[in-house]
Amino acid sequence: MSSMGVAVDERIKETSKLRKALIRPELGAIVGTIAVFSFFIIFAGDSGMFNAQGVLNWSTVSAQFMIIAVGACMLMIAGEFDLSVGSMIGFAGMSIALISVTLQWPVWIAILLTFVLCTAVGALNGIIVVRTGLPSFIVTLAFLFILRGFTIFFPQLIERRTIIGGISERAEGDWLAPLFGGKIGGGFFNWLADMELIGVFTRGTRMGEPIVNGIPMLIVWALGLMVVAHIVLTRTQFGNWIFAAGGDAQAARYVGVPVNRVKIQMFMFTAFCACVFATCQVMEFGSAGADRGLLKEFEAIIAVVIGGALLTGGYGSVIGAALGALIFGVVQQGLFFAGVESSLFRVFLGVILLFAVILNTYIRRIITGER
Amino acid sequence: MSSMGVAVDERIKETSKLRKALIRPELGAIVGTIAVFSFFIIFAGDSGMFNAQGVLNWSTVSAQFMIIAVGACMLMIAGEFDLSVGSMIGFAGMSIALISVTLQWPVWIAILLTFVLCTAVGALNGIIVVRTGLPSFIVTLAFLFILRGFTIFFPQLIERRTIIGGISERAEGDWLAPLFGGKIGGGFFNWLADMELIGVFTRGTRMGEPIVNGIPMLIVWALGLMVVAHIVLTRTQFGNWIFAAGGDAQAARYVGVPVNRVKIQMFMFTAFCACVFATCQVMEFGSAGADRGLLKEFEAIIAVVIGGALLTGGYGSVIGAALGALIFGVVQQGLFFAGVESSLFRVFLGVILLFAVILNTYIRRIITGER
Amino acid sequence: MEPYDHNPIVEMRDIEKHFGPVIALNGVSFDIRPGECHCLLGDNGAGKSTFIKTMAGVHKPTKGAIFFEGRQMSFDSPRDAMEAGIATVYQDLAMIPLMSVTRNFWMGREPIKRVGPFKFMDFKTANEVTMEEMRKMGINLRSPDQAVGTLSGGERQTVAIARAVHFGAKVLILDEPTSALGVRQTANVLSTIDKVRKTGIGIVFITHNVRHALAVGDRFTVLNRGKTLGTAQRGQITPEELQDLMAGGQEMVALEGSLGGTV
Amino acid sequence: MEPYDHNPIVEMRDIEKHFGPVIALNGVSFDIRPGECHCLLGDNGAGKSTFIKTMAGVHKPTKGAIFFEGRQMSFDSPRDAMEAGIATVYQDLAMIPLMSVTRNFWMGREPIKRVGPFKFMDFKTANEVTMEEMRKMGINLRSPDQAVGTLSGGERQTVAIARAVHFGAKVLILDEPTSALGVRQTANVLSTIDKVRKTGIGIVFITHNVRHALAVGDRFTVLNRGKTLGTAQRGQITPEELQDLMAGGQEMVALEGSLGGTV
Amino acid sequence: EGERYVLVSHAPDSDSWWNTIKNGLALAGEQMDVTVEYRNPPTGDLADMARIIEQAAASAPNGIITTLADPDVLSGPIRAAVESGIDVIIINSGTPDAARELGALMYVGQPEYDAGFAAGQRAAGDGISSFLCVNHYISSPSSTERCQGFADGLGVDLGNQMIDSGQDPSEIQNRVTAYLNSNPDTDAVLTLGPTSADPTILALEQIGLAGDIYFGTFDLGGDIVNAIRDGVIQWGIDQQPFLQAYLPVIVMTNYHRYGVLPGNNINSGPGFVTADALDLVAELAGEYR
Ligand SMILES: Nc1ncnc2c1ncn2[C@@H]1O[C@H](COP(=O)(O)OP(=O)(O)OP(=O)(O)O)[C@@H](O)[C@H]1O
Ligand SMILES: Nc1ncnc2c1ncn2[C@@H]1O[C@H](COP(=O)(O)OP(=O)(O)OP(=O)(O)O)[C@@H](O)[C@H]1O
Ligand SMILES: [Mg+2]
Ligand SMILES: [Mg+2]
Repeated sequence: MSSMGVAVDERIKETSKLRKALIRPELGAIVGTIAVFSFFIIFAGDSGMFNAQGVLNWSTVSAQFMIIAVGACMLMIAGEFDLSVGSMIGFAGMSIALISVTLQWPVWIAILLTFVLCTAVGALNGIIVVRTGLPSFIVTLAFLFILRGFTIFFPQLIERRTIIGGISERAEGDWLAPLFGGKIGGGFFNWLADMELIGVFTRGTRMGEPIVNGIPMLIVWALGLMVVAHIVLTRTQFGNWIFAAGGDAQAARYVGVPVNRVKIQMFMFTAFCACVFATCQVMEFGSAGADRGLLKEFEAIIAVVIGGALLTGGYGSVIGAALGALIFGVVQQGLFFAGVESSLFRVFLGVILLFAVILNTYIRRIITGER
Repeated sequence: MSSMGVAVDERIKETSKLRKALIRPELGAIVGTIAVFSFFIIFAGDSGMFNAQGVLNWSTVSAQFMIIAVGACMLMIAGEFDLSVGSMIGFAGMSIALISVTLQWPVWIAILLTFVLCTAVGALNGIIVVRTGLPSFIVTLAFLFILRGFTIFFPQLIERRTIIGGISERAEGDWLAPLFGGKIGGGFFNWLADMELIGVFTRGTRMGEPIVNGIPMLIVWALGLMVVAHIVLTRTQFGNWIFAAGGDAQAARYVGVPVNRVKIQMFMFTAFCACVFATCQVMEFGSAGADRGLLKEFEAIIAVVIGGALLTGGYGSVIGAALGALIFGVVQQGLFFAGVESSLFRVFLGVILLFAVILNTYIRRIITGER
Repeated sequence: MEPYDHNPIVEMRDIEKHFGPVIALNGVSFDIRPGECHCLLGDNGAGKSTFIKTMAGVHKPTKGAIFFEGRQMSFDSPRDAMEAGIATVYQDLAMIPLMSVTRNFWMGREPIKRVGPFKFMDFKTANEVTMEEMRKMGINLRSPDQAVGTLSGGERQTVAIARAVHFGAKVLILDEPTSALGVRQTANVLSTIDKVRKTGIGIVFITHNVRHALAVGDRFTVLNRGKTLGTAQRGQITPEELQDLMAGGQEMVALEGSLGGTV
Repeated sequence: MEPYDHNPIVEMRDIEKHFGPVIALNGVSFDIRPGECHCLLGDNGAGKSTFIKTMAGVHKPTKGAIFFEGRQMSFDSPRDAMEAGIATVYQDLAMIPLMSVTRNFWMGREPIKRVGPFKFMDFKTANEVTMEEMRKMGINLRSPDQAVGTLSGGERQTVAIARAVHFGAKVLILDEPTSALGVRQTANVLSTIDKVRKTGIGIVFITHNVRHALAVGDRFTVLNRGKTLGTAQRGQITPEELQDLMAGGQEMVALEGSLGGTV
Repeated sequence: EGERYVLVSHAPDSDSWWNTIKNGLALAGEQMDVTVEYRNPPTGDLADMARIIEQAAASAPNGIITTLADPDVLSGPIRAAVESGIDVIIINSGTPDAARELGALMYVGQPEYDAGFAAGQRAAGDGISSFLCVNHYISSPSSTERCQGFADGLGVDLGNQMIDSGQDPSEIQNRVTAYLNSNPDTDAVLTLGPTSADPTILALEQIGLAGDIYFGTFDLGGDIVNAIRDGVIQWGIDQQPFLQAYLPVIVMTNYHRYGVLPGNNINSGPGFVTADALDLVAELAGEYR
């Protein structure tokens, strides 16, 4: 083989090192995060948004978005998306409630059964998509309706109501429930309060206790899922397959990537994330309602897209999606702290989404040399 | 040029003439329509579903779907779709209400201004999509939120409520309003009533008048839009451009099709259809509410997809979309006539959608020789 | 009557084209006269496609001038160029698989029939012409409604060429029409080029294959890294020289030796 | 040592493949021995790609048997075939533009590093090997993280070949690797084939170009409309005979005459 | 025997509160031995609801029970139903006057604005001068009327005191927290139903204001009842939806069978539920209460 001494192409102008280092899928989300925080520090800095309680407040909301965004992100990178996430959340919550309250089975069985059920529905979504070759938009739209229909129909048929409460009582003493509904780090916050680093209640029933008494498991789950998904995606063989499945399924198949399996597994993972979301919510609030999770599928997709992923698959970052969720959560809560008319929230959301994707597209073109 | 005498390829088995004649994009929808009608004639034949009043009822609902489905179909064939249709409906209605009731301008000015405003927003959607190359899913999702936000915000700011009535009074004597809110064919129905072919009111101020006293303009609009769109799509140069823009924008550009203009015009047409829908609704009911049109974008897309169009563009039929809307309307109202538990409606909808697309995919593969 | 006796139909002077940091064309001059086949050769990425896209109105040149029949022109869109008489068959085919052969054939230039104030597309004429033109090229379509997606690669290529020829172009640009074709189809395309040329149309023929170029070319321009290496007339250059020019000379000698001179 | 002295690595007997109403292959037999380059020629739609996809485990044959090193095999997926030692560079490239060169290079066969119970992808090794292999093929990457979408067509082709070679295939299938390439890149690919063959790997080389085939081929099989027209040894057949075989003979004579025998 | 009545509501499928209505309807149907059907627009779109009323009229039932969520939209179809000989009773939203004007037999329910106004007056009596209205379905007009009525009853301007909370419990919880943190001098919280009340209870517990801040709510539910018992919620406005579905069926059946009809409208609410006498309410909350 003649080494033809391919020199640097004189027809390409040089691009700087710094610029190269900065150019990553999540750059847009990083810039956005900084911008959003700067904005609120200036305009809502003294509204309590950045004291311990305020931070917990928007962290919790962001963590919620993050849990479903991580699932949606992995799935989107694998080239599909799932509009049934929101309905799945309602469905999973209702399933836990019906099994534990109506059937009076132990809560841990209810949770495990629900996880099995939901991932099975996720797998079904996936199987239909890969078998028929239909766009996932349509297939999961069908499941959006089907799951929501069942979520309303069953409790009404069985319990004659559509909000089922009483799960908190059933969950007491259960070994699995605290993994979703509990808090950790209570001691640490007590210590912080003793050191007067965080505030204590000055009135009401809990006077003297620290305002923040622990980190909800919701946040732990969000961070955990994010870290695991990020490592799987960027550091493992399976991660490479996810990118490949979304980038060009046919090409990936040709070199031996089990594309169908990967896609189905990603649908299952998305369902799993929706189920984690639902379980945390049910365990925290002690009730399941037929209207839970409405429009969550869009919120997940928005967070992922703000985070720099490509709607058509094969490109994106879990960190980006997580930052997208953070932006989403901070903006949503921040507008309340800043006292903005709340019906304008949707307008802000739309505008931010638009700006984020335009920025991301620009960044992606630079990375991939796309035209 | 040597005529090389290309013979019939011996490697292709023959397919029958009949089969070829049947294979059209709207075949699935035709089969579906027949199936749906047969079903309801059997199971709800004596429930009043097929008397004059019943027919008018599901026709009106189907006509509503049809108006937005025609717009969505043209846009989808041009390769894009619009998630902001539902919000646009709410927005347009509110705009008419605010201009005519709050500003006290004549109703015809309100209607015309609203059409201008909405098609401008449609054009904006389109311009953003073609300029940035972003997927229309994202861009129109942003407008879904932005338009809905404004629809809630403005009336609340100005009128301190989210529902604005009193348009009927303002519309009396207006020359343009009856084009949207009126009815035609009254004489014919009077005659039918005289012949005792349809029922009459038995009490009240309208005693003796026929219960069905005309065909709402809504239905006229639906049929008119369908016919015009169908002719434009299948019989004109512009129609060919629409197919080309959705089939392969780059290829179309190369041979001189003004793809960007076509796409923007289709976004405007979709907005126009949404506006027709909203105006008919406002003129019929006399009020505008901030919650009008919720989820209508999905219903439009579902009707179009049931009608055999391809989500990715370049393939579909207006007749198919109209039949999809008919199926949708008949099923929705028919389930009520048949007395089915209403929460199961969504389950049915999801299942029908799934079956319809699988059938359509099969048909399309045969037509296009796709693999 | 030799083609270079005429005035050029299209003349491109010192064309430059930059895409962001990429300089795709760096001063290329080129002309095409009636009845000649002017071959454009060059390595991958030399800028051939970019160059003819500039000629066809797809790209606007960053610098340089285009003269059409002596007058300076600037095409705003492929449509403008087509209307002036420059037809192009693109490397990436420009066919839409889901659409019928007729619709593809006429795309962008649909025949119009007036009914009162309305303009409709005249499908009857369109279908007849399509079938006829395809038959002339040696392809019997099952029906003009057949989707292009059901045709083979060679058949699609033929549709594209038939379309360009039919629209009575003054200049016909073919971007690597033979690269994906078999021997028989290639021969067919080459003989089509020969025939079209004889009707007085100027042809720009892009190829990697020196032999295909020599089979039909009157003049040969070689591009290299966005620049012309010069234009030669038929007879003034041997196949070996052309080969060397395209590949940059020396390295080829070594390779050819080891492979028996058959590349 | 002539290649046909060995036992074949892969032998395909009477392969048929139907796609619904289309009969793409209608009984094709073929074998490939170590160290030989077996060229598969034929017109568009003759079934070449379909045939090698059957060999590579993408399609299952409708009828017929595949023997790998003497034992009858049936590959369920491209992965099975790859693991047995059949590497393929597809006509449609099988590269994913949005992914980095390294990720593409290793796709489906990622190197694994164990950390405790966990298995990670070993990026350090992967990057080094990729850079090294690309350098061997004469391409200096800016960085292994570069997206494949930023490479030129020739460079992408090279990545695909380098990948196949690297994974130590026993049989390397190349589906029209040269059709989109310029002279220089073509020479490069042909000399790569020559070099790989000498290491004892059997190569299946698909092309439309008789000259490219003759430059490196040891045996030549011509497909026509899903059937073999026979297999010839190097030296037993002249370029003209091969040309005729591919195009179906007579018609070519007429064309060649009118174009000066240069096709 | 075997009369058929159709109840048409304006609530989306997912709205839990209407469940009580469904149950009341079913019970009345069983007791009176008549066929009852419940229908609603799946997304809560009132224009769709108008079609459903038309549909119900076309199926020729003996009577229609419906809400009057927006008189402009619904009066046409309702009047047409009345005039084609079908008896109509208006429930839930609307006013007695509007019902009479449409030719309906009667009105059973609780006018939203008035209920809000009464609640506002009660709160004013308890010394409240500022409040937070947690609106979880802001796009529906009756929700705004409740908040507006409350503000007017208090004699203050509504202004920014109403927030669009969305329907997700965590978001509601955190938005309430955020609002109360940045507006610490808020005297009272008003929620519009279980969807917003349940997370608000948690929010108040979280920030230690449970039992400390004045808290009233519309519409009962399981958690609300418990909170009333625990003293976190001062009062719940019970419009007794059960009666809104149950009574019309009874009234109409008797009217159709025996021609008897009560001479007046029935106000099913507002009834203020406080910590006294909660046990039965607690047991049946969400089902019949
Ligand atoms: N739109 C674009 N943006 C950026 N770079 C481009 C664009 N179009 C072409 N290029 C670059 O310009 C150079 C010339 O490309 P071009 O397609 O004209 O080559 P070519 O001679 O046609 O090659 P081939 O023989 O492979 O078709 C290449 O380096 C290519 O990557
Ligand atoms: N999946 C499929 N479904 C239906 N027909 C197919 C399929 N794949 C290939 N064919 C048909 O089989 C025949 C052989 O195709 P194939 O791609 O193998 O030809 P080829 O020899 O590789 O041609 P080329 O030289 O153009 O690449 C063609 O008629 C093609 O249309
Ligand atoms: Mg090119
Ligand atoms: Mg092939």
